[in-house]
Parts: sequence; C-alpha cells; structure tokens
Amino acid sequence: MRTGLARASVKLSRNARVMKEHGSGMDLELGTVMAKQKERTAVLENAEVCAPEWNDILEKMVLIRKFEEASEREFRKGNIGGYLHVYSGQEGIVAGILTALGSEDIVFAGYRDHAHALVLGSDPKALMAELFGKRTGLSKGKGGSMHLFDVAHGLYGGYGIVGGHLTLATGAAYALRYRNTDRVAVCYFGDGAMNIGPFHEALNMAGLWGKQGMCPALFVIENNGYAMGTSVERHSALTDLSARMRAYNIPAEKVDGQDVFALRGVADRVVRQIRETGHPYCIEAITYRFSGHGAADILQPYRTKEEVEEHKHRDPILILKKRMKEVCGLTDDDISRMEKEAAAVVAGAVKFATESEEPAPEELFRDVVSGSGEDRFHG
Amino acid sequence: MRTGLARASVKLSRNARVMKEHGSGMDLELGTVMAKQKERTAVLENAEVCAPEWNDILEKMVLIRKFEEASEREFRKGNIGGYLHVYSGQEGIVAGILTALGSEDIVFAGYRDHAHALVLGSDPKALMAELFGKRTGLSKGKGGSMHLFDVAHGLYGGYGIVGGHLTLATGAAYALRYRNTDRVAVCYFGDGAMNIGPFHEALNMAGLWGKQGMCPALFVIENNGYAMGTSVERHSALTDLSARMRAYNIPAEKVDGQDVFALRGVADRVVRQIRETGHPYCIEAITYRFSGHGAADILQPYRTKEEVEEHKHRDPILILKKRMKEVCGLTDDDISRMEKEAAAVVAGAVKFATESEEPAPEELFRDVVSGSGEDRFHG
Amino acid sequence: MSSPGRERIVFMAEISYRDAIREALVEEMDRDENVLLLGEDIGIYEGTFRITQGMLKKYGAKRVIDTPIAEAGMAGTAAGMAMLGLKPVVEMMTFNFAFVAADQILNHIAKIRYFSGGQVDMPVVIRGPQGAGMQLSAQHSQSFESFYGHFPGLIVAAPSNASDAKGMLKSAIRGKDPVIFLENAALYGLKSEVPDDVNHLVPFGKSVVVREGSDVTIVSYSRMLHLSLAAAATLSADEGIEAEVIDLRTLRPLDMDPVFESVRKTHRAVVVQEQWKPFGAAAEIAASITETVFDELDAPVVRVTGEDVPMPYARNLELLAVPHEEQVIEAVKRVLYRN
Amino acid sequence: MSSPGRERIVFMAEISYRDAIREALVEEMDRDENVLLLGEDIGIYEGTFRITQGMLKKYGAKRVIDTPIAEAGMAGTAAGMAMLGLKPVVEMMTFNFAFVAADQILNHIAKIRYFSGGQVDMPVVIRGPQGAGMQLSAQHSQSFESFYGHFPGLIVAAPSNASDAKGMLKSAIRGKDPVIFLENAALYGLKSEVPDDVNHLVPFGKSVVVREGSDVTIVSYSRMLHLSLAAAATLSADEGIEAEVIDLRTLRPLDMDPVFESVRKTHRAVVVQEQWKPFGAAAEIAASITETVFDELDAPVVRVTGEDVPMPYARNLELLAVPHEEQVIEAVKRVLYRN
Ligand SMILES: Cc1ncc(C[n+]2csc(CCOP(=O)(O)OP(=O)(O)O)c2C)c(N)n1
Ligand SMILES: Cc1ncc(C[n+]2csc(CCOP(=O)(O)OP(=O)(O)O)c2C)c(N)n1
Ligand SMILES: [Mg+2]
Ligand SMILES: [Mg+2]
Repeated sequence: MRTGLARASVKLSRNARVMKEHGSGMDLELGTVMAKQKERTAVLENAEVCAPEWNDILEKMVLIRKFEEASEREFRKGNIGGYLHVYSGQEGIVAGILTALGSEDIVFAGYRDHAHALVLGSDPKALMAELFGKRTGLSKGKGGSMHLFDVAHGLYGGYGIVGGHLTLATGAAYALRYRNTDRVAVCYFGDGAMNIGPFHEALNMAGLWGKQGMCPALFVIENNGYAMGTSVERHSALTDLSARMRAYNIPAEKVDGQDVFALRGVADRVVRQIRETGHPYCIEAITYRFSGHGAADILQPYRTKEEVEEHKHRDPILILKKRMKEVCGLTDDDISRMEKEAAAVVAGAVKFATESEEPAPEELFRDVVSGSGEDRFHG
Repeated sequence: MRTGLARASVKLSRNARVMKEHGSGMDLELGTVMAKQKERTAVLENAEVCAPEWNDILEKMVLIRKFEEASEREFRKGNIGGYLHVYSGQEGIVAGILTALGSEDIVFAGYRDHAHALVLGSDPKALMAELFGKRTGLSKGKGGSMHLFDVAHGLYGGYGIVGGHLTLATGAAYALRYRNTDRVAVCYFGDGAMNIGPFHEALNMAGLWGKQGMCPALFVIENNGYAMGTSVERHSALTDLSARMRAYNIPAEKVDGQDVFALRGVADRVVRQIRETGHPYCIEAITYRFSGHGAADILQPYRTKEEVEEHKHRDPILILKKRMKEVCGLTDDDISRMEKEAAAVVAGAVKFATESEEPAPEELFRDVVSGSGEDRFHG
Repeated sequence: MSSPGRERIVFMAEISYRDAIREALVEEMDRDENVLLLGEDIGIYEGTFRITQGMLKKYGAKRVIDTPIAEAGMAGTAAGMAMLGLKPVVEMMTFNFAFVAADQILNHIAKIRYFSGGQVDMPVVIRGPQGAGMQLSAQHSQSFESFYGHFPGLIVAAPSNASDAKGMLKSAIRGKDPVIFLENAALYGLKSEVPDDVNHLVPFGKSVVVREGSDVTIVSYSRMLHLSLAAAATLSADEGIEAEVIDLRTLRPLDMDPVFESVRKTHRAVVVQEQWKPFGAAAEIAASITETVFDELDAPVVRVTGEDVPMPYARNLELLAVPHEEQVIEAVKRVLYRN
Repeated sequence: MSSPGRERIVFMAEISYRDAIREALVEEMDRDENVLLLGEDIGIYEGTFRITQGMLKKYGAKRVIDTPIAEAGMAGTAAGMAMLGLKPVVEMMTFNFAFVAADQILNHIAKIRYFSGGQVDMPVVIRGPQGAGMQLSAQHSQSFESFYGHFPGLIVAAPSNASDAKGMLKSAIRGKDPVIFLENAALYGLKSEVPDDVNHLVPFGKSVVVREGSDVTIVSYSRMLHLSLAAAATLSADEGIEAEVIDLRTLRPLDMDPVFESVRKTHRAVVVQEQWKPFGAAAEIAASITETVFDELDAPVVRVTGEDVPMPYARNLELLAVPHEEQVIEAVKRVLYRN
C-alpha cells in the first residue's frame, strides 16, 4: 500500500503532463489551473472534507467499484448478456460531479453508465436486475446495461451510440430553461465521442443557445485516454480536447479526474455558474479505465499491463481514502466496514436480480409507442 | 463609378473588421495578416500583376459574371430547372485560388459550382448545356447546376448536400498521396457547411492524416456571411471560422475574398506548402454573394438592399480592373473588348444549349452502376 | 374525428395544403405553450416553402428556432426537449436532408421509449416536403415512406389533402409519439375543404376509401393518390371501369382493413407509389393483400412505381422516371385482363 | 464462376465465415496495392470480430487505417479514395453504426456515378456484421437489407456461408461499384467448404437453390437461410414435406428467376427474414412472386419475420422477437393447408 501511494505521486505527474501540454482550458495560464485546483482542494480540506457528505461520497465510490466487480463476475457467469462496460477507475468523475447537483437536475450518459445511476440514487437491486434482464429492472429488463434510465432520480438514459446523446442533453437543457426552471442538465461522454458528427452539431447548437442563456448544460468529457483501442493521439487531430470545446464557444477546463476533491470543487463552482447564466460549460476529466473497454476486451493490445498497473496507483478511491485518513481521521476500520457494507449491498442486488422473474412475454409489445402493448400481444 | 470606389474603401474596413474581431488565423498577431497581405499584394503589383496571366484571370472573372447573369436569365425563362445558385460577387475566390493550381490538381465544390468549372477550363457550352439538361452537357444533362463534374479538367463534382463533400475531398487527398503523387485536392464549402456533422468528421480525419503527410488538401471557406438566410453570427457559436478549423489542427487564415491579388498570393504560398508537406491548410475567404441564395430567394428578408448595394462597391471584378488600370495600363477599351468577348462566349453557350438535344431516353438507366444501361431500357 | 360525442355544425373552409399545415402549427402553438418549432431558415427567412411565414414575429425566437444546418442536431435536440415535456416540431427543409439525422431518428427517437421501459414520452414531430418532379436531381428528389415505415416506434404519415394534413399534424402535435410527417411539395398549392374547427383531428392508422368502385382497388397516398384518382376518372369515362381508390394516409401504423374489404369486393388491386420499386412501400401493401385475401384475388396485385434509378436532372428523363396516369390505367387493365 | 473457360481441379478447404472474409481481404490486398482498409479499431485492436487480425502488421498503417469514431467520415473518405482510383474496404464495427453515415452512403456513394454522368467509378465496399441475437438490445440489433436494398446505385450482398462470403467479397473489391456487404455476427464461426482458388469469385445477382424439393419454396438469405434449412430438414423427417430452399445471396440486384422457377414447380412459397415485417425485405420478395407467377400459386406467399418491436434486452424477450424454426415449419404447413 505504501509503495502504491509512493508511485501514485509519480503518476500524478503524468496527469500533470496532459495538463501541461495542453494548457488548462479557460484563459488561465499554463500551470495556474493545477495551482488553483490545489488551492481549492486545500480549501475543501480545511472546511469541508470531514463533512458527513464526504463519507457518503467515499461510500458511493466503494459501492460503484464493488458493483462493477460483481457485474463483471456475473457477466462471466452468463447472468448478464450483451455488452458490458464498467466504470472502475473513473468513479471520481461521477462522485465528484453528480454530488454537486440539486435533486431536480438531470443526467445523460453513454453506455458506461452504472456509476451514474448509483450516484444519482438508483436502487442497486433494480440496477442489477436490469443488467440481468429481469422484470424488476430499472427499465423492466428491456434496456440492459447500456441503456439505464431512472427518470425519478434524474437519469435520462444511457445510450449505446457513441456521441448520439449529446443532442438529447442539449435539447433537454433548452427545455429546462424554456420552462423557466433553474435546473441543469449534465452530459457525460468519452474522448472518442468527440469525433462523431452529431457531437459537433449538438455542441455548436449548445454554444449558440448558451448566448441566449438557454443552455444550462454541463458537458463532462470522460477522457480516459482511449476510445476502445484507439488512443486520443490517434483519434483526435487536436489532442487538447478542452480547446476543441472552445471552438463552440463553450468554456472548458481540465481537471484531474482521479482527484474527487478537485472535481467537486470545480463542479460546485461551474454548476452554480451554469444555473445562473444558462450558458454551457465543459469539464474535461482526465481519468483512466482499469478494466477492458468492455467485457470482451481481454487482450487489450493497445496498452501494456504496466501502464494499467501504474494507473491503478492513482485509483480515485485510494486517493480519497488517503486524504480522509490524513485529514479527518478516517480509520482502516471505518474503511473495512464501508467495504463490507458495500459488498453486502451488491450481494443483495445480485441475489435480488437472480431471484427476480424475467419480463412477462407481453412486455415485448409494450412501450413501442404510447399506450402500446396490452392489446397487441398475439404470441 | 468614382463614388463607388470611394465607398469601396469604406467597405474595405468592414472586411478589416471581420479580420480584426477574430484575428487573422495562424499564429500571427492581430493586424499582421492584413499588413502581410498588403505586402504580398505589393510584391505582386510590382513583379507579376502585368503578366499575361492576370489578363486571363480578369477575363475568367468577367466570363463567370456574364455566365451567371445569363443563367439567372435562362432560369427565369424556364430553360433551367431545379435549383440555381450563382457565384456573382464571389468570383475572386475561384479565380484567385484555382489559378494557383497545377493541371493535375483536383477540386471539389458545393452546389454553387459554375465558377469553379469555368476557371478550371470547362467548356462554357457544355456547362450551359448541363444547366439546360441537354445531352451535350458536362454530365449528359443528368446532374444539372448543382452537380457539375468535369473530371478531365480536375472537377470532381458539385454536391447538393451541405457539407457532404468534405469527406470526399479528404479521402481524395489521401488517395493522391497514397499513389505517390504530389497533387493537391481543393475543397470549397460555405460558412453554413461548417455546422454539419460530416464536416466535423472529415476535418478531424484530415487533421489526423495531415500528421502523416497524407492529406494534401486545401480547404476554402466561402464565407459570404450567410447560410441561406442565416448569418454567421446566428449559425456559428464561434464566429471566427478560422479558429474553428484550428480545432482540427488545420492552420487557417482569413483573406479578403474580394481581393484576388491577396488571394492569389496566399494561394501560391499555401498550395506549395501543402504539396510539400501533405498537410491540409485552410483559407477563409471573406466574401459576399450579390444575388439571392438561389433563384427562388427573391425577398431576401435577412438583409437589406443597402447592405447588398454597399457590398457591390467591393465587387472583386471592379477591384481587379482598377488595379490593372492603375498598374498595367489596362484601358477601358481593353475592358469593353473583354466584356464583349465574354458576352459572345456566353451567348454562344446559350445558343448551343438551346439547340442541343435532350438526353436519349435510354440514358435514364445508364450510369446507375458500372456497365448499366444499354440492356436495361424497357421504356 | 373532431369532438366525438357531441353533434355540432362544422363549417368548411377551402384552403391550401400549405395553409392547412400552417394553421395546424398556429392553432397548436396557441393552444399549448409547450409547442415550439425548430428548423433551418424557418424564422427570419420564414421557411423555404413559407410554411412558417410570420411565425417568428408572432411567437418569438424562443419558440421559433432558426437552427444551424445540422439535421442531426435539430432532430436530437428536439428529442431531448420532448423527453422533458416540450412538443417540438422540426422542419426538414426537405426530407432528403434528414439522412444526416438518420441515426438520431432511427436509433434514438424511434427507440428511446422502448429501451427506457416506457419512462419517457417522445412527442417529436418531424415534418417537411419530399418527392420528385421539380428537376432537383438525384440528391433532392426522394420519398421516404418505406425508409421510415420499417421502424417500429415511429408513426409515419403522408397526407394527400389539406384536411388530412391539418388534422393529422394536429394529432401528431397533441400525441406522445414521434411522427414522421411526409408532406409533398407538389401538393402545397392544392386547395380543398377543411373543417373550420380547432379540434379537427385526424387519427393515425385509418385508411379511407376516397372513391367507391367495384371493378378494381387502387391503393395509394400522398401525391400518387391524385394520380390514382385521375386514372380512375379516365377509366370510368373511357372504359366504364369503376375503380375504388383508397388513401392510406398513414404508412405506420398501416391500416389495411379497408383495403382487404375493398379487394373482397373488387378482387383486383393496383398499388401506386412514386419511388423505386425494390423494397418500396408498394411491396408491403401488395404482399399484405396477397397474404391476407389471396383467395379473393382474381389477378396478381400490380405495382405502379417510379423507375429504379437515381433521379436524373433533365426534364425529359425525370418525366420518364416518375409514374404517370397512363401507367396506372395500364396496370388496372392488366389486372382486369383487358389488354 | 472461378476462372471460366478453362477446366481445372480446385481443392476445397473447410474454413469459417470469418476466415473466409479475412482471406478475401488478404488475397485482394496482395493482388492489388490499391486495396486498403478503413475502420474503427481494425489496426492495433485487430477488429472487434478479429476479421483484420494481423493486417496492420502485414500491410502497414497506410493500408490499414484506424479511423476515429466517425462513420460518415469513414464512408465518405472511402468514396473520395474510390473516385481517385483506390479500392477502399470500410469496416463498420457493426452496421447499426452506419446510420451515422446514411447521408454519405445513400445520397453520395449510391448516386455520384449517376449524377456525374458516369465520369467516376465508385468501388467502395462497406462491410460488417448485422443482426440480432446477442442481447445487444435496441440500438445494436438491426438488419439492413431492405434499408439499403431500396437504393439504386448500390449492390447489397448478404452471404450465408464461407464460400459465398469469400467469393462475393472478392467480387466486390474487384468491381467498380459500391457494395454494402452485410455479414452476420452469428455466422462468423460457421465453417464450410471454400474453393482454394485466389480467383474464386461469386457474382452478384445470382440466387441459388441450396436444397431441392417439390412441395414448397422457402426463400431466404444470410442467417435465416440456416433456419430455413433446419426447418426443411425437420419437415422432411417429420412430415415428409420436401422444401426447396433458395439463398438469394444478393438483395440488390435481386435475382428472382430461380424463385419463380421453383414456385412454378412447388406452387407455394414462404419467405423468411429476421427483422420487422412492415416494409421489410420479405415484402419485396413476396410481392414480386405474386406479381410474376400469380397463376402458379396455390396459396398465398407467407412471410416469417421478427416481431415488429425494437429489440429488447432481456433474453426471453429477445428470443420471442426473432424468428424460430417452428415458425417456418408452421408457415410451410399453412401454405400447404396442413394445419
Ligand atoms: C457511432 C458508433 N460507432 C461505434 C461504436 C462502437 N463503440 C462503442 S464504445 C466505442 C469507443 C468509445 O470511446 P470513448 O467515447 O472514449 O468512451 P469510453 O469507452 O472510453 O468510455 C466504440 C467505438 C458505437 N457504439 N457507436
Ligand atoms: C444537409 C443539408 N441541409 C440543408 C440544405 C439546404 N440548403 C442548401 S444551401 C443552404 C445554405 C448553405 O449555406 P453556406 O454553406 O453558407 O453556402 P452558401 O450558399 O452561402 O454558398 C441550405 C440550408 C442542404 N442542401 N443540405
Ligand atoms: Mg475513452
Ligand atoms: Mg454562406
């Protein structure tokens, strides 16, 4: 563990490298962002880190990790079908940002969407049941892992077409303002999604609508360095992804995605700003995915084992634990209790999903269009 | 005429304003570009302006104008169908850039494509016949105004879907390099085309391939301030269009599109550079369209008559004539001879088109796939 | 369908297909402030076909949104609005451009209700003209009934007259589902009677017999319906053949019952469709007739369609490429074994 | 079709559908240096279905291009390459993603030859898997035969076995026209005999009888062909019904002659297709049979198709959504009036 933390600081500099090469985003000078973030983190350390909320955040992150581990296990057992993309390593991005939202705010995600649901408050049981394709699932088993919806908790979907949901989030943000609310729409997407046409069309419209204060959207780039097996350098002509956002007149800043404190500090500030101005903003979270792209990505020929191992030293959960130990006196006992609780929740979810029934056959014809279903089943 | 030229200098400052607001492109300082362009123009003035080539350029521009006037007339008479988009006011952009190409270079254009064909050397007769839908047309009457092809002269098409041909040009540029030639592909598109998805996908790929020296493409933004009735300010979140190109790692610079000298100077330099490096480049030509968007755009509610009239004082043909008179002793007689000749060519083209036969019925089934046609007609 | 349950006098007004669409938009925007419009050049420019004339002035820029040239953006943002309770109506300048939005329409708008397990509604209306005949050549002269009709989750309407255009567009806007509303540019000027009733709603999935006859059934919709009616008139006048003509009005859901009923009477059917035959709309209709009332048929169901080529520009070739009255007449004679 | 004109002994090798595709690519790349590949994760990652395994190493990054996630970009740049004399083969990771490229494929690639008046060739091959059955849910489980088959200018192939996959892909690469090459993920592992001949070419537009029979004609292609063959075997064993089974292989151009010929013998036909019935591929085939050999038919042409819903995720629902052998058997019995 000690060695791990020692090496973590080595990796911190990789993260810093990304920031350094590209500048920080906004109009800040090179390096200033890192300093500012440290500053903000420091503020958090002193004033807020030991608030009970941070305990909850750590709990959520631990829960996500356990949940993802379980989902990978259940996939291998054949209990989960289709594609499965887990969030391990990236937990900080949802924990640090979504906890800055109000209860009325809404979220759009890609197919790597379990973490978003968990942080928003979805029932892990219903989530696992969805992955199992059971009638007790969030969407009655009809969507699966890639299409999590929990509208009651603000989750307006996981989407399977890369970059296809940016337009939805942009339109949803417009609607929130059109209806005179001060709600905010958050949209997560990967680095690879930035090269697809609908991304471009959506972001330009977001930038335009922002000028009228009609686009209260936070765009979050989950920059984990790869689109499947293609690194950012190989898929983006301009590797400074924040700079690309500014081509839409959308301010963007890079944040260390493994540092949930930094993320939360930025998120608090920009969510407030978006709420006030109705103008979109972008957080580019520099992160890393610990597992394969999807459950089928076993070989991972595009990266070395060493690279993965190195990044594991910058596990966002480790970093948060360490800070909370240092600052708030979190103990190893606290942590292991937390882990046990999370494991129990996940085990309960798996049990629930296992024992749940599959969807009734007539579900096949329901939800095609409004009111469809009941009278159409002829199986 | 005198007042016209006096007011022209007023409008020059509007052009300068666009440049000033956005900077110039590249890494040049604000204003430097204008200065550099003047410098280059000066060089041209002294050394080359009086070369016979410039006479040809002026002739081409006059021919384009006459051709476009005739095509508008023939459209009103019902001899041309479909959509008709003319280039009047924008002539400098093709005359200044395409004359900088080698005979092996190739060009892709939008639907506003007559001028490109004429400068590349297409026969005005075959061009007008295409507009008339006659068998003697460039494409046997099957494409019409929006889809001019003249592969023998390097014209790889006019395309009717906004922004749909950027991908084609990018791929063509790759092919030129793949086959170990030093040919260059030029791609024209409007300001409005920059908001559509395929534009984005193409340009990012162009930027990426450029890093391997595999994309010898010159992208030319025909920035005439409007996409149909929507001004740049209303359609682009970031109105600095050159800056948007740099989001793809493609260097871009603004040039006064009404100043064919400036354009040619830039084009000579960047075409050479593209040929050497295989890396794409972008010229943003600031221009203005004198006619409506298309022949149906009569009311033009999006701009005032005064605005149009003002811009007519910066007619690229006027500007070129004036310079050639001042520097090379071009006379009014020369000019009127030139105009008469152009008018005669166009009249000949109209006559040819009028007298040509419509396509044979069996053409309907030809060219669907290779070798299709002959044996399939059953009409 | 207007105001079921209570009898009242409804006055009729003779208006154009274009004005019918315009009126539907205006009435629904007046009725429900959640209705808003998105499209290219629908505001300041007032629409290339002037459907949205005066709308920007009347409703303001928040409700009449001039978008960039970004069909995927238009369709997708509208979907996001719909998920949050708005009722966006998107204008495709022409439906040819909607290819750019294919992923948004076919893989998002059509399916989100389903894969969310019914957690959201999707009241997006996408409307605009389609069809050939104006020398717009290959990229701008297409029809999309079978293209969209194939996808569950969508409703696909193709009205042939002002009354249906108005009543179906109003139904579309008041509904909760995505509607692909296929207008035909050649019909915009066509006038016909429309009930003067703000609640004039025409339901989806109700085909109607627009001309009665006992010799043959002609099935069509949109512009081709008028060709079919013209052919029917000629057949009656010249040959004494009485065709029953059916307007499908909606391609999805497709109401075939009136067609089957008619074929039970006529024992013969011709289907008329503007575009390419292979995998076109007429194939579904013909296959469905045969599948269901095979024993009633005295002749094969014959399809009249456009030629199987990208649309050429030249006027004479374009005229060869689209269906004509004579072809319908010939097809009818064929199924009657009269030639 | 291989080496017409001269007899020779051709050895057969039993290889998988996946390897057949791979071999076609390798052989054609070896044969013609203008052949190159574009796709997402086809290089370093070696392809999600490992079709392009080892290719980057063998041919280098200029010929094996890992693209960004940009389907329109992939298709469109390939078209530009093709216009300049290259022979690009584009891999769609799955065909579901090609919606993003719909405009490029349907409004550019399919039409450029035509509106250029034949001035350019368009030898673009777009290949990749399609189909349902792997619990990939609504956005990732579609089939595209009728979607692409409707558009003149395209060739649409859907091979059912290794030999056709290899021979048709080679024909596609050697040709001058755009080919939509629809593979089926569920078939990748399926082994069958393939001529060991670098000039093994299978032409487009040639349907083949793959099982002879005199009682009923079953028409299908791709994965559903195997379902049809299984049903035919069961019918033969259990009921003594001998079905003639036809593999269309190409959807455009569609070769119906062998089907007509078969129906003239059997007088009954069933068409089997994986996806949604309305406006699906089977409609064209059924309509065309009826139109052409109506008098030979003793029963209506019946379609066996998937259910008309977006594909659900849950395994049991997905199984309900796709066609099964029993449905084919039932349809056959129906046209034979045996139930
Ligand atoms: C339009 C489209 N093309 C291809 C795919 C296949 N695909 C799924 S995820 C993925 C990589 C996405 O990378 P990124 O956006 O960086 O997200 P990450 O997986 O790294 O979170 C690809 C290519 C898809 N789903 N949609
Ligand atoms: C995808 C698409 N959407 C809409 C149109 C209709 N349309 C044709 S030209 C045009 C405006 C294009 O403006 P710009 O790119 O600035 O070129 P300009 O006409 O000014 O030369 C529009 C909206 C189209 N042809 N293609
Ligand atoms: Mg990524
Ligand atoms: Mg413009």
